[in-house]
Amino acid sequence: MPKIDNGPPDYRKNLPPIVEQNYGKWEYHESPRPGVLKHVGPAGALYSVRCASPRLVCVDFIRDVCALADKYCGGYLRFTSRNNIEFLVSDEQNVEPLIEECEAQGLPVGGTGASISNVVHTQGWVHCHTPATDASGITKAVMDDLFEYFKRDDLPNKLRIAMACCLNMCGAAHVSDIALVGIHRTVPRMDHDAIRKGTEIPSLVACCPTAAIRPDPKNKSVTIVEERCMYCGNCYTMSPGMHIMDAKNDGVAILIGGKVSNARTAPSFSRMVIPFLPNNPPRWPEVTEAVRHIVDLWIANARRGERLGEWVERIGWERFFSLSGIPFTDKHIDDYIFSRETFRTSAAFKY
Amino acid sequence: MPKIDNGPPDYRKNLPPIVEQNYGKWEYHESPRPGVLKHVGPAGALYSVRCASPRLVCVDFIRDVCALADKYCGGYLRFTSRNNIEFLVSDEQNVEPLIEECEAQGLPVGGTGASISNVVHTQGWVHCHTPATDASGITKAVMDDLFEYFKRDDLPNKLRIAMACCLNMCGAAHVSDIALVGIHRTVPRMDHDAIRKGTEIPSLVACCPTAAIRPDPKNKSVTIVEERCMYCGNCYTMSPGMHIMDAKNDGVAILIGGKVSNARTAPSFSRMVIPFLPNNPPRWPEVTEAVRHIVDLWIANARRGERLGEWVERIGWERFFSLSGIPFTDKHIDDYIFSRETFRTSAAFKY
Amino acid sequence: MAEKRETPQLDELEKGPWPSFVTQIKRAGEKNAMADDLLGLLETSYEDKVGHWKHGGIVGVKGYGGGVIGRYTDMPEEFPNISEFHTVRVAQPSGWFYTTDMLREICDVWEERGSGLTNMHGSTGDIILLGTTTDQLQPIFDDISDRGFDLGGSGSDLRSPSCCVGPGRCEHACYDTLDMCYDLTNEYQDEIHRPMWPYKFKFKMSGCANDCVAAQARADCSIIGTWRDSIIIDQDEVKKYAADGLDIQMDVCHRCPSHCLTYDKDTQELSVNAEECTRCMHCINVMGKAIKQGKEKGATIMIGAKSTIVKSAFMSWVIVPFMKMEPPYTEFKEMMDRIWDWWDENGKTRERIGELIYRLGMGEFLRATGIPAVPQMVYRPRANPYVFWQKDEIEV
Amino acid sequence: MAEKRETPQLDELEKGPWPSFVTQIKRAGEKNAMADDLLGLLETSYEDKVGHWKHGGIVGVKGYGGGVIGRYTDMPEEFPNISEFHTVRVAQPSGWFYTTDMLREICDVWEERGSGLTNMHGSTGDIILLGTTTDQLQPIFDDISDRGFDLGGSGSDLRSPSCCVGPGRCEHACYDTLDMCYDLTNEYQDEIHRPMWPYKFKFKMSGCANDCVAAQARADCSIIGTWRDSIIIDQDEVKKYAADGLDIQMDVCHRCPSHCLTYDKDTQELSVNAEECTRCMHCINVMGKAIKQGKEKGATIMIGAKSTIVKSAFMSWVIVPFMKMEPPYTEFKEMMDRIWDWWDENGKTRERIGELIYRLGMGEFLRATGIPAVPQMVYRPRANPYVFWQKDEIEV
Ligand code: SRM
Ligand code: SRM
Ligand code: SRM
Ligand code: SRM
Ligand code: SF4
Ligand code: SF4
Ligand code: SF4
Ligand code: SF4
Ligand code: SF4
Ligand code: SF4
Ligand code: SF4
Ligand code: SF4
Repeated sequence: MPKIDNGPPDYRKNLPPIVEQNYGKWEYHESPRPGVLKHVGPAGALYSVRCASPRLVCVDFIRDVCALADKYCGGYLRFTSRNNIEFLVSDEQNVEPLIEECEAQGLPVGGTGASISNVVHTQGWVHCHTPATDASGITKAVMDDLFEYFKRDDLPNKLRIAMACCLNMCGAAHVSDIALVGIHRTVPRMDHDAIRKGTEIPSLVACCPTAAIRPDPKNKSVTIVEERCMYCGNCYTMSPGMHIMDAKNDGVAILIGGKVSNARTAPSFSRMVIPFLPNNPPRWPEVTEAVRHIVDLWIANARRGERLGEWVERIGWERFFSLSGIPFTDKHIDDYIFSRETFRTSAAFKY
Repeated sequence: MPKIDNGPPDYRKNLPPIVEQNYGKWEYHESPRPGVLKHVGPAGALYSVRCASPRLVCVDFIRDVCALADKYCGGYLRFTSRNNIEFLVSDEQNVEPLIEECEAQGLPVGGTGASISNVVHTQGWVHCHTPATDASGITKAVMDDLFEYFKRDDLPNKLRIAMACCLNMCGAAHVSDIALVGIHRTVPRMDHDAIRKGTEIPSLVACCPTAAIRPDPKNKSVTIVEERCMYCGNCYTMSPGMHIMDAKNDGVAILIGGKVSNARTAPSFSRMVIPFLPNNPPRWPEVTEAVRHIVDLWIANARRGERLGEWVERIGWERFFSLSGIPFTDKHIDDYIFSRETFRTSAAFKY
Repeated sequence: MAEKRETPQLDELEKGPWPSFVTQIKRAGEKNAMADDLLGLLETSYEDKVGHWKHGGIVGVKGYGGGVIGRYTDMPEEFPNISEFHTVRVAQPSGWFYTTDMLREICDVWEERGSGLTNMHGSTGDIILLGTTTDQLQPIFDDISDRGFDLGGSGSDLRSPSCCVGPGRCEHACYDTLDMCYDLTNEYQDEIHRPMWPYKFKFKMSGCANDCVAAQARADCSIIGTWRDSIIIDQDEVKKYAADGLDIQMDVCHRCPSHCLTYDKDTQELSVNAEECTRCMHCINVMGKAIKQGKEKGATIMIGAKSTIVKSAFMSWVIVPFMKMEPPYTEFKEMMDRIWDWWDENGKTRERIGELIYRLGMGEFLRATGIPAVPQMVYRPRANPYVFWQKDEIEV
Repeated sequence: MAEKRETPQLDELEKGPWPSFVTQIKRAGEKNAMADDLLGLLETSYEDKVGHWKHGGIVGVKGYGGGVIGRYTDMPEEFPNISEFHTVRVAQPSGWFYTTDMLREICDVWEERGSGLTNMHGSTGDIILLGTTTDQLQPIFDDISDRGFDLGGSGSDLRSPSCCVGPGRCEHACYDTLDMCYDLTNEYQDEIHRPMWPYKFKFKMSGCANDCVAAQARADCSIIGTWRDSIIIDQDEVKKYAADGLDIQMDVCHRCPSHCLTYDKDTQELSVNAEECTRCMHCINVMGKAIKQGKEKGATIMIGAKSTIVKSAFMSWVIVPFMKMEPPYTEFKEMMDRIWDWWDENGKTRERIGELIYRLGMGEFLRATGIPAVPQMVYRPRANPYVFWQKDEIEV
């Protein structure tokens, strides 16, 4: 009889012996090479070998990974918070052979330390109903291009890329060094029948961040004040009748400089630097190029230890725009609730 | 025949000869002593002797000042942007005798350089219809207490105090090192007759920052949702029927750390540290004591050149509260439009 | 699956060194018709640059109000095998630690009853089983339940809590993130499985201020490990770092946000003005063998993170600077109950806790939940004098 | 004025070293009944802790829509001489420079026709003639007009512009603040004297980033002197400062916000990375004999400052990073016309320009006024992707 409210599997049963023994008693770690972490505790060392994963994986892939873990890790492994695979190796001897086999199987080892790790991303055209772009595809294209930085760990600091296919931002891209965000750019096309059938009108009206939606009682539907709509798509989440996808005008915005950790500087939001790039599948060359440009600028100019946003904040955003050559437009200036705090209320600035 | 649209007097006719000659060509200045500035240009030096003024002055006071200016300055003088008097002395010989006469007449000389200058303040009970406290009285009491700092110019930096008797903040206290602000604390008492007579109801409803005012068409007046009112008094400005003054509960809030200049750090708003002190005329001892405490803490702890707010931002506001012993309460936390930016979205802080 | 599909667009995404999701779909598609249809649908999207999924519908399993995302394609004729293609969210074990046996169990169920495609893992942390038909949902649940798994959250409920690896593999963990995550997930089974709130609610636990699970960016309640006393410096180890060429002055002291570290180049001694340390983790990150956290450990509780929609993205902010964080986490749970009650009572539909606090004010939130106001909650106090005075503070 | 009033409360405020406003009122009160009644009314306020002025009424002089603040006491029986007690705002000369003759003219008029009490000056900058009766208003205007004075602003009009002392007595002035203030005041006589806007509008001019007239805090349009090229360093003077004991490294370089100054202790040379300088004025303030501003001078135009009511206090922000600022200020005036037109068309009653831009967005403001967007307008770009795309940017 299947149980209700089982809860998740007990993690304690999944810990390799070395982890059990060193549990809560780890003393320090070292980075023997990119992609490998050595954690040391009283009971000895654990070697974690980190491999990239496409995240969207088939069961046979998982089984292959399991086979590797059986062979080299006594059957233990974990995934990271950025969807990498970590093989948990107790026996140092196994590290090199494991790495070789991983690479041979197309599981690149890397992503530790001051590198570019896996992209946290979302569903896109693979499974969601509101995407402005695909997520897995851009991720693949961008990481192919940045591959060397997954393999190296001598960048100024970590660099975290996230990708969200619409403003719901399931990838929580809003606090990433580089955020790729799918954006719609046209007013929802209303299907009044669908609205009448499937929607609670007051909730639909209330859901619009800019109050662009007005009830239309005569029609038992709604109208949209077009100038007030900024295409967030929240109304589509509320109602199947508010079609927001637009093949011609959907695309990708790039925001940069976010950071979650509290190390040195406070966590900060990512900020828009490129308001729009077209959807150009299958490899989104405009996006990969823009990301590359920003990453290389950071590597060339940041100080040791500086995250992308820390670097930009030190030199100033106005300097970032002049250095990068990215054009600054009215679209870069916030006009939503907290805009005021972004206005430069100081006569001191650079050119 | 009196002319309409005369415009103000032509300032060029009011400049002393040394100013005319050095106009736009000043080279540098020195501070021979507190209260005296020596500005040097190609045509020679100008000595400005700065005296405190109570700002609210009678014509005979002005005439006395004019007499001094005639005697020592060839009939030229100016006022500063903080309402001090500046005697414009061309002849160095005249500086000392002028100072002596000023002091003898009760015109204290000081306020230059790293000192506490005059308080920018407002009307209060002297002339306004909406004050929560008096302005001239508090100013006098506070400056009596801080008098030594008007006379000295060896503080960490300038310290600017402003006083506004209600939230209209005519003293523009919101960007001062120390801001004293008269506050109301109770919901306006409505005089429905006066509202009906003198007020455009929709404007009255619209004026309330927190939408606490609702139209009451039956009564041709309005009602107030009491929990939503934060006693700003804006509705009284709109309507004589919204009585906001309350002898028992009006009083003074203290905000600190504002700064206008762009030197070093960006201009910044003053921030609330003491939400309420009672109106205790004639000398508001609670207010003078609180100001003194903050000023002395700053002098004892700030680095050379640090404005009050720069010091607090360096040590952190949480440290300011622990150092000062001023209790921190729910009232200190912003809950208006831009509150979010004040929330500590970081796990790094002091105790 | 008769003929091999033409997917010229997607084929391009099998090139290059980064592992390809297209290869994964193709591999699944070789034995699974759903996966193969997905490939075709995706190729179509790549051609016409729009998604081909209809607005989600409600599907589920017995006894649960969430855990499954309903999905239907708008091209059912062309791709009949994915006319229904629902996602099942399976709660992950704390820290995503697995035995290979467990993983194979999931694979077996999913090979049998679904598309054979998964996300390891979803952004919230769940195991995502990507695509199955309505009639398979209950059997899938029954099967995974038998194997010791359970559904995760979806809808207006508590989402599957997640945590950093913590004490399992990290010297910086200030409390047992893995245990707390497991404990809360079990404690709140009802809240996870039966949506009853204004909107979703997320917990994430990070063992220290590095926040390796990005809690502060995306968890309505972020629990960040910290300590209350001074960092501990081992001077011998300091000397070793110096000998190894670390520029302690520049890379450690200069970057310390509160400038509370002093390095004496001559004696090679490092000292700290402990009071001023904000426990940001920077110095420990750079020279972890020489600098350790204090001994009085616990966590900072923060509230409010969420992404952009509706009122802007929020990051979590401090509501309790320091709380001991030990099982059974009673103090924490009691506080959460008060917070949820208040949210439940005051929140509008689809209003996250952070947005509600923003709308009604921290003052009201604190008074209602009995959490004491402390300066650590804010970067700086209010700039306006718009204080809501309470009845008992006023003379009548 | 028969008997000396008892004013025990106010008498307390004649004690102490700071000059006393009470002494002033008493002195005026000796020959003026209004001033004496004011003393009595004020003593009453000091006793009952509330103001005794009624909600203002509308009074004025011929041809003007502003410049006078109507005021009536709520205790006319007790203080009949101030039952009407209106304030007259007189526009000050640029920089508050006076000859004693001019001042005496004002004193004479005011002694004859008003309370004899003034504010030198009001917060906006006007000469404030404090308290007179309705029937004296026109004669007062006539008298001051004859003597070369004029009214300042009040109501929903342009308020009297004001400026720092600038080139009149300061080596830092980057443009002629006194002239510009005088020029604008004359140019906009109609806007000052005949309210016709949604709300008040204030200009303030400071000759450099020290902003000695606090423009950025309180002027809807703040004009802040600056330069476009590099600061100029005189190395001989640097050495003198060093010899005089200035800690150049600590007090100058270390405090430079962009860390663009380098001081070589050995050679006592100071150098600047000119590109990175933000022209904050700090180094010039500390060692003005050694460091001078560049030669290409002008001003930064900023918009939006105002105090707390309604949407919070705003500080001015940059809309034009650099503009040459020379008579007749044509470029500036043309821009102001466009700004005012837009405000006039879109502003709600009592909505300041800053609040309007906040409500409708900088994008809309810039597009309507033709001011080009530049990164100097913001500290940082938007954190949300809520962009209003324009018709011509979209494919149809
Ligand atoms: C494995 C993982 C935790 C987990 O439970 O899965 C992890 C593990 C470690 N993190 Fe992390 N972090 C992990 C995600 C994160 C995240 C979250 C994220 O990226 O979404 C962050 C916040 C990122 C941000 O700020 O935007 C994060 C910010 C850090 C930092 C702070 C970096 C900084 O300077 O800002 C450190 C300290 C450091 O690197 O010196 C750190 C340090 C570490 C250490 C060195 C801790 C330790 O002593 O074991 C671990 C090895 C890191 C490495 O990659 O070299 N970890 N770390 C996550 C690996 C993700 C991946 O596959 O790449
Ligand atoms: C006379 C006056 C201008 C006027 O047109 O009336 C003036 C004159 C000078 N100011 Fe100022 N400032 C005057 C109001 C201001 C204001 C406005 C205010 O206080 O409302 C400010 C902005 C204050 C703020 O930031 O909150 C102001 C911020 C400065 C600064 C920047 C200080 C800082 O470090 O933040 C300097 C530079 C300095 O002091 O080194 C400065 C420097 C100067 C210099 C040294 C400029 C010069 O080379 O001549 C002048 C003598 C200052 C002194 O008192 O020692 N002045 N100065 C004002 C005198 C007011 C008074 O009676 O006290
Ligand atoms: C599957 C997943 C993305 C992924 O590929 O990993 C996902 C997918 C969806 N999210 Fe999400 N969200 C997922 C993690 C997130 C996260 C990240 C996180 O939890 O750390 C966020 C940002 C953090 C936050 O909670 O704000 C996120 C913010 C949203 C939002 C915006 C919520 C807001 O308050 O702003 C929505 C819209 C909504 O709830 O109506 C949303 C809605 C959705 C829906 C249900 C679409 C919808 O409009 O109803 C998506 C279903 C896609 C599908 O068909 O498969 N999803 N969503 C993630 C859940 C997997 C898991 O359980 O592990
Ligand atoms: C006289 C003066 C105060 C003083 O003692 O110096 C003053 C006095 C009044 N101000 Fe003011 N304001 C005065 C400078 C200011 C300033 C400072 C400045 O101009 O630099 C401010 C803050 C800056 C700003 O403009 O925001 C200021 C912000 C206000 C406000 C709030 C405006 C806002 O948008 O927030 C009001 C309310 C209103 O306009 O309805 C106001 C309204 C008033 C009224 C007319 C009262 C009312 O509600 O109608 C006051 C008349 C007092 C009286 O009976 O004498 N006064 N007022 C100042 C004008 C003297 C002059 O012309 O030189
Ligand atoms: S970001 Fe938007 S489109 Fe992408 S998975 Fe989330 S809800 Fe769907
Ligand atoms: S897309 Fe967003 S802004 Fe536009 S109508 Fe829908 S909810 Fe409103
Ligand atoms: S601050 Fe308020 S009470 Fe004081 S003068 Fe201005 S409007 Fe009147
Ligand atoms: S005092 Fe302010 S908040 Fe209260 S009702 Fe009046 S306008 Fe609204
Ligand atoms: S958050 Fe801290 S405790 Fe957790 S894995 Fe990262 S560094 Fe370790
Ligand atoms: S933890 Fe951070 S604040 Fe504390 S000493 Fe280390 S670097 Fe400085
Ligand atoms: S603002 Fe600049 S130019 Fe004007 S007085 Fe102050 S220091 Fe001199
Ligand atoms: S003006 Fe300011 S930014 Fe420029 S060099 Fe001097 S101190 Fe630095």
